[in-house]
Amino acid sequence: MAKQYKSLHPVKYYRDYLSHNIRPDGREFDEFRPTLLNVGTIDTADGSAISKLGRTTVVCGIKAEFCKPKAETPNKGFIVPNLELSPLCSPKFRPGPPSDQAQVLTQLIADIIENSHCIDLKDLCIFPDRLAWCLFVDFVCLDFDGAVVDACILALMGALQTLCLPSVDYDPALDNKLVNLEKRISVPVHSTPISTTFTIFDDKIILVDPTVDEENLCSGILTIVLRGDEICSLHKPGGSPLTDEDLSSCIEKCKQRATSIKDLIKTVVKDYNNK
Amino acid sequence: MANIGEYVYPGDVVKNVKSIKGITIIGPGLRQNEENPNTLCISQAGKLCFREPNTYWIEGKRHRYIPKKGDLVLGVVAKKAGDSLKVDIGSAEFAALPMLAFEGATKKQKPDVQVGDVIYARLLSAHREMEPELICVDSYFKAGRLGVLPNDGFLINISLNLTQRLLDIKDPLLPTLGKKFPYEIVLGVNGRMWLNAKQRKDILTLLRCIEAAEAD
Amino acid sequence: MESPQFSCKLGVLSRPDASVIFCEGETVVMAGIYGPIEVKMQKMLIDKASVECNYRPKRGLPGVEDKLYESLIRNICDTALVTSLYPRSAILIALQEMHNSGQLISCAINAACLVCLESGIDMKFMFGAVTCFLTNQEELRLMPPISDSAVKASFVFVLDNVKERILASHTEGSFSMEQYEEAQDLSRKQIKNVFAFFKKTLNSGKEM
Amino acid sequence: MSRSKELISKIGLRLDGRRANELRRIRCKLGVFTEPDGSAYLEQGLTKVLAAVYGPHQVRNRSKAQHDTAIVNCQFSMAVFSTNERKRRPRGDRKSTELSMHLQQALLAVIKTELYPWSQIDVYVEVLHADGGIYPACVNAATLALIDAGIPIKEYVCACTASLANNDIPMLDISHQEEVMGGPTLTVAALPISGKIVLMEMSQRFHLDHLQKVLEKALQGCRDIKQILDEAVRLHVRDVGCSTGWANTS
Amino acid sequence: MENKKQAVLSKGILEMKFMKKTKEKVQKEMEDAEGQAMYSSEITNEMRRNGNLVFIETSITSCKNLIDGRLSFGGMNPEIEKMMANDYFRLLEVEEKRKEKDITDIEMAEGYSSLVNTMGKKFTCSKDKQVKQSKAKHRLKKESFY
Amino acid sequence: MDEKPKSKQNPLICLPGQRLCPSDNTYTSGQGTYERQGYIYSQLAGYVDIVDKDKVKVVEVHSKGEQTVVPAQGDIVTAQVNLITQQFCKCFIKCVGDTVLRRPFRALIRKEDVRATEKDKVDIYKSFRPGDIILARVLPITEAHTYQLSTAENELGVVIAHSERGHRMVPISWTEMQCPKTFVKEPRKVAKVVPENINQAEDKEEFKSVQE
Amino acid sequence: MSLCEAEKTFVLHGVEENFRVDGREREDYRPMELETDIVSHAFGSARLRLANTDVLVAVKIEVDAPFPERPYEGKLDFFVDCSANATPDFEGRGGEELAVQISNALSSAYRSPNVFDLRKLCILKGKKCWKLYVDILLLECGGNLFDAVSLAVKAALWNTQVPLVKQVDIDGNNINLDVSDSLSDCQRMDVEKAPIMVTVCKIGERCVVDPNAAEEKCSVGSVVVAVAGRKISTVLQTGTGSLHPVTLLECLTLGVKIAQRLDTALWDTLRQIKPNQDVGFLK
Amino acid sequence: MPKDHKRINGPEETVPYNLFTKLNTKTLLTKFEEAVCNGKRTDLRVPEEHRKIFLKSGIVSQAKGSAYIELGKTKVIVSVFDPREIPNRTDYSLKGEIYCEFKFAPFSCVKRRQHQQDTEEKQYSAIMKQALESTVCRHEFPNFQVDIYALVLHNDGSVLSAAITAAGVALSHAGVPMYDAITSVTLGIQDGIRLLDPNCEEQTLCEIPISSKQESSHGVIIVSMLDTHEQISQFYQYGCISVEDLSASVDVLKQACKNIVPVVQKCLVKHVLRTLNEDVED
Repeated sequence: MAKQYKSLHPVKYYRDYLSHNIRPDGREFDEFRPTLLNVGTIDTADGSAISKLGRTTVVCGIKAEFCKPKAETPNKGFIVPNLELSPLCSPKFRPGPPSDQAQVLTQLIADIIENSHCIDLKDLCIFPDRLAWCLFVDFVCLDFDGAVVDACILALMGALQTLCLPSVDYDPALDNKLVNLEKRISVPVHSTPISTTFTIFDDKIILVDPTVDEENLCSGILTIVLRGDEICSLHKPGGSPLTDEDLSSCIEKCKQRATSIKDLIKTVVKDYNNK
Repeated sequence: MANIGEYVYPGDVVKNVKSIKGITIIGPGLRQNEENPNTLCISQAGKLCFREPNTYWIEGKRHRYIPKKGDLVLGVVAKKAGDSLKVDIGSAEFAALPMLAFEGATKKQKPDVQVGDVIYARLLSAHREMEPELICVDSYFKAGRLGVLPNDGFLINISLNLTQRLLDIKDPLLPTLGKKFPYEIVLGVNGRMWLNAKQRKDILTLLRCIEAAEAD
Repeated sequence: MESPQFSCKLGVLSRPDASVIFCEGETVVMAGIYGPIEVKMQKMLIDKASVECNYRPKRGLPGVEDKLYESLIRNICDTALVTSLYPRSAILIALQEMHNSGQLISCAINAACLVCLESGIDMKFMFGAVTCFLTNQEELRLMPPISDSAVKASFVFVLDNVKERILASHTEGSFSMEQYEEAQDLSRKQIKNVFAFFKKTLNSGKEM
Repeated sequence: MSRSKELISKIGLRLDGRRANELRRIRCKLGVFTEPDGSAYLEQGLTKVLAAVYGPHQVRNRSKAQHDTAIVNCQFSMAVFSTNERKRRPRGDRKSTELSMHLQQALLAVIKTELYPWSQIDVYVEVLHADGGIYPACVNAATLALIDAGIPIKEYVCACTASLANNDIPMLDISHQEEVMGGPTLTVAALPISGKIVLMEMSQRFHLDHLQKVLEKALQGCRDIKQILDEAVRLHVRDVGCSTGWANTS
Repeated sequence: MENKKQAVLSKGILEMKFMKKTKEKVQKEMEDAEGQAMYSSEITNEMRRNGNLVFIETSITSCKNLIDGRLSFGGMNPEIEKMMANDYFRLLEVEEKRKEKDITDIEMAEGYSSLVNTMGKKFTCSKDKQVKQSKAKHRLKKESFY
Repeated sequence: MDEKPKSKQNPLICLPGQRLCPSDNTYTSGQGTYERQGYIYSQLAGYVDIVDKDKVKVVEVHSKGEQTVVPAQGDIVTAQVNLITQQFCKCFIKCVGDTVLRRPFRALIRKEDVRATEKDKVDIYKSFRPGDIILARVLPITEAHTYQLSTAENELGVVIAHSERGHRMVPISWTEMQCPKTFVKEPRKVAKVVPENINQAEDKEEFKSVQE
Repeated sequence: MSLCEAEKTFVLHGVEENFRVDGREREDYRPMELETDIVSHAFGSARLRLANTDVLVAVKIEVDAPFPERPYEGKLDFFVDCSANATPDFEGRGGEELAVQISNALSSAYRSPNVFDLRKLCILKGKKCWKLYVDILLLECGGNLFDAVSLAVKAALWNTQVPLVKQVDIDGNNINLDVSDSLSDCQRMDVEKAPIMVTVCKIGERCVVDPNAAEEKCSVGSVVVAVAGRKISTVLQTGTGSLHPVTLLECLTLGVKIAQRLDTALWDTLRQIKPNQDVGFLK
Repeated sequence: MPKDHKRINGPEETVPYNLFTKLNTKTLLTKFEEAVCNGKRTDLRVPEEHRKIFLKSGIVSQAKGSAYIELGKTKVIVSVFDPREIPNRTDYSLKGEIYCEFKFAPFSCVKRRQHQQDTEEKQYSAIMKQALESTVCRHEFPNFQVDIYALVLHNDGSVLSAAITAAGVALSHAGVPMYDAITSVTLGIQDGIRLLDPNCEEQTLCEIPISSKQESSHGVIIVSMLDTHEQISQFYQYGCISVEDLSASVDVLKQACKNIVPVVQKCLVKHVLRTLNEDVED
């Protein structure tokens, strides 16, 4: 019966729960869902990770290819992130070109990667003006249940930490490249941005780490990305207005979150390397 | 906060609202304030106007017509759908005009209306929830001024503000022009004007004059 | 502190219900609005108007980045407009980038607000946007530095005219908490000028 | 312009040995297919075109249906191998959509659409080999197909190209070679009997004074083509006739 | 209150559309009765006395007392002019009274300053006519908005 | 296999294509099963349920979890109104019986099918408003796509409706509902029986208001 | 086209009694016409008409660079275009699904080097090769498309003349080919083993070949067998039905038998065919 | 490749690095011999042995039904959605339709995959549809379409079979009425050896003839079978195989398909029990 009520009057359904200071999935307002990270599962990719926030699941796979650097930046490589919200992960996506939502999120992720300088593009250059790496960072969402950006950034970090590129001998004279698959080197990761998403419900209640239902019903959404104690993105695309107090409290929450996530990544990566 | 006669902007609030036994009549550009139910929120930039005893509205620039019950509008028949006509009155969606809403119309003999005809009608209902509904008879089922306009007229769009000015009893323009040459004019509050005169030349002159009024 | 000059021209286009060219410093954006108009079946909402925004870059087809701006502006307008008055209809806002010298987003947002006001569609409040720049010398300013390389970070704040709360925020580059708050205060000062300008324009436009 | 001088040699012969006002060989056949309601095959020089007509039948998407006339739906399509350089796709590019529209305009002028309200007539043309004057070939083939389908038309609609050689001699029915050699090309679709012009299109520029004679030439071409088509139709009808035994062969 | 009048009107149309089916009427009334009984438990007393609205939205037409939009001059359409004549006849006094109160003339003078240039001389003479017009405004108002 | 009707405690689980029993004059194929060459097979992954219907045993298979159903003629469905015109009312079917659909189906109620009596007096606007939750019965499928529904029964019609201000209204009569806050009355085609899920909704509402 | 039940049963009985609607037996084909070299723009072409199924195939050749993973091989590309002339359903992109199905079938049938050797099309290892575009135009659909197309394709390839590369001169990274333009020294390709597809259609309990449109409607499913020489190069199932393994094998054996029969027939016609007969559609 | 305005595009031209590895001069023959040396394959399977299968249902919460399958390294995820109206369709169809979309994740293969569906993926989608159509009771949802999406996360051979088997599970997990349980197996033939459930390497090896002798068969066969009714719902083969070899392989495949069925059943039973317990709880 609750199911009917939910499908018929989702908003009321939620209000009823929230009025009891609890969320339908039994969480507190500022409680995060269980977070999982699993790295290096796909060996056709040069670096890969699967992250889970509750039921939200994102796979990040990095594939490196050779390319020629841009003339204006001869000593830089490329990072090409793309988020695929395939119809597989939620009934609200149709087959065909990426939905607007997919495009917006993709751009958001791209911005975060750029702003956080987690990868120095200079590290991707093999031979100035001739040869560089192009990292195709593809995110595939397997289960679309909210806070996808957070999941993506987490997966990205996992994938980058385990990213190994083969060593290349490049002969500029003959433009000959020789790849040595045995000898692989990892790419230095300069910072670990951690993203946290909030939703504003009925203009007042702030919920962290929203599920997809919460995202659909909310009156506003807010994504904060921290890098150490610096902010590298604070994205609030409209929605119900926020006071400064609320904002700073949100930032505080992320700070706490960031530390725990960092540990998670560390441990996971360590285990992987030991294997 | 916001005083009568001043220019006001969205977000401003009208305090100490006048009312008669708790009833206040509000026109476009005003909403009840959720936070304080006895005040009014301004939702449109313009001049705050008040008329005794209890009517408030905003005199602003509106560009698209929003159907309101009771308005007299000029429409063009867009298509026939069964026993009702779909009429374009310049609002978001077509208005429905039942075939039976004409003077003396019955199931047997329906009025002869063609797609493209110009119709002067009253908005019987304009609920948000559904398409607006028109009728071409008054409460005594007489057509009066309403109904299909003759084909030899001339229809143009003018700004909503101008129509309101011209429809003001105090406005001298139309009667003045009337002195000059005989003509018939139909003004819909939806920003449409239909003109007819003895000769084409007159029509054009009239148009010119009215455009002049539009300009200032 | 030096702040960008505003200027604008209303009613530049004939087709839309209202249109404006808005200049913020060197940055120029043209905006037009239609609405409420007939809505596509799949986009129809039963309790409110569906607000659509269509952002076009200076040249070429809109890319992924433009989509981000588009959704940003769309959301802002969606909150600001009283959409519940026009259910089952559409409000379409079209924006065209004319020239960008740093404050593109804020300029576009301001243009959107102005065009909404001009069209007479009911709004809950006015909104305005301000861009602040953080130079490599860690100094905050409202004018875009000459070269992009000189910018450490940039902030866009969108505030409403009632309580001056934060409607939207978009940042580039990375920065500290304090810097963010400073930028906020700065934009609070600046936003007054923005709204003042809006009011000026509307009055002058309303003289009959 | 200078290059277009060579279009006609001293002795007044064109590159393919035709005279200025000579059409390319036109060969055609009605009813080449069994599936469509009407079909025709037409060769104009090397240009080869197939046309098929379906209908009048129920309108496919109801919203398009007209209460007073039939809608005529045309699709122009080119086999990928029809040109010297292989085409990437047979249809959907700008040129073919344009040609589809022009074809529709030409046919709307002759088909008595008012006879079939709420219905639709499909005309599909497939270019098998393109050697200049594609559009005329399509129009002519379509006309035949319509006749084969027994759809009432006011009269034949024929199309032809004409050009201006050596800056003063108008010449008829331009081949691909002559097109690339330069010189303007005037495409005209006309109703030969009533002499009405349905569609006129011009590729390059020439002096206005020349227009009249070039146009006249093109119209002449249309009339000639009409003759040829007419013969083919009569022949076809007779064959069909004797097979069904109502026409006396003569 | 507008609702009620509105109801009457549409009812009117309905009446003329259809035959009454008394049998059905009776049946319906029965159902209504039982419906009432059934829900009576849920209906509190305060609900019974009908609540009243604070704000009534209306159109600009009634705010600004706009006149009907179909006018004819110089005998272009006699019927219309007849209507105009007897509609606007008894409006005079009202209009007079209003004149005392608000400062229409100045307003007008301002408002139409530019018009004055074009047809200013006619402005004065137009007034008396329009005074006549204003007469029967009220009656018109009564019936026009419901 | 044994064909004793299993109790809920240890139900007889079966899988698609599993042969359940021969179909003869004692056992016939029922819901969730199909018959082929004299045998009854299961269509679903679920549990077997054998019901006695006038001396024949009907073999049925029910799957407890997600069920894939499409509305069929005669079903009672819960739908949400989304568009009304003078002639008809369009809505989305949200539940069939008590299975909730993840993807709603489009449906339509014609003016004639709103009430059983005085059909021609019906005014859609006086019966439904966008957003209303209604109970309706599925009519025989005629058009290619949209289902046609009917509320021409006392038990069918509006069960949940909200006033302008968005408060949930209470039925006060057969044809009217009232907003508890603003006391505005609005006409509706009110359903007689209030299904239990609404009751639940009710008391939810109740303790909500207590909170406030 | 759609059939009513009565029609279906009629067809079914016909098949059962080995006396089909058009008088054929189960293993008979309908009359075919074949002509080659009818598209002058192409390097090779053929038109096949099987009853009222009409297929036009043209082969174009371009110089291209081989796939980096297959440096020694040329390229073979099948493109099917369903002309709207066949049926209005094909208008716009309507025919694409069918087209893709057919072209996929062809490419997997020609996939194995034992069937059609792409190495012969390589000009310069890893740098230059010939790319064959086999363009198939469906002008009319009277059933049994796969068979008709495969025959037409084989004929077209047989008819194709690959230009001769006189010499290849390389300087640095750019290579230019000297291709002789005289038709005399073009060489033909070896299509001895080019596969022929046979659609074995299961109607009722029996298998028939070359079903016409009506019969295709009646069958629950059919098996397309592509036979190259004595081997099977591709098998794929069409239609919605399922088959018992035994039936499948029956279909395969039947398919092979018929295919070999067809192949010989095809070769006979090809041998005695007169090139450049300019009849085309005027016949 | 044209610029995709709805995605972030990289530089115009990029080349996979593994084209520039030290090119190994091994002939296909030796490669193959390494792949199967004295009757054992690289992963120590005997030729006609299937890899271990991990199968789990209900992992995509947003989908009606879903399943995840692992064959060795091969990882495929399938989800199924509620019936919906068939887009742009006017006439009434008595039988429901099935829409299949098969997709490789960009990073799932050795060579990077493009985002748009390529011909291979289109073909696989078609085969999947073909395989599932005869097992779903389509008359139960006339005029509607059930969407099935398969995504390959990691391609190490036999992906299509994996996808089909998983789809079968996902369908019954979604409660879609089905005639029968469906399982699918891939088999590669090369040089008289039948490699059941080949991995990527083996599959590529089977595509090209390695021995000069013409009569030896080579190729790949993919078969999907309905268990109870012993029906082949889909059969696809390419390469060059003699009738005898083919018929022999069919028997092997038939058996292989049977062997998988228990795995599928176990997975489904688990699902049913789960739902029953939930039911008891509320």
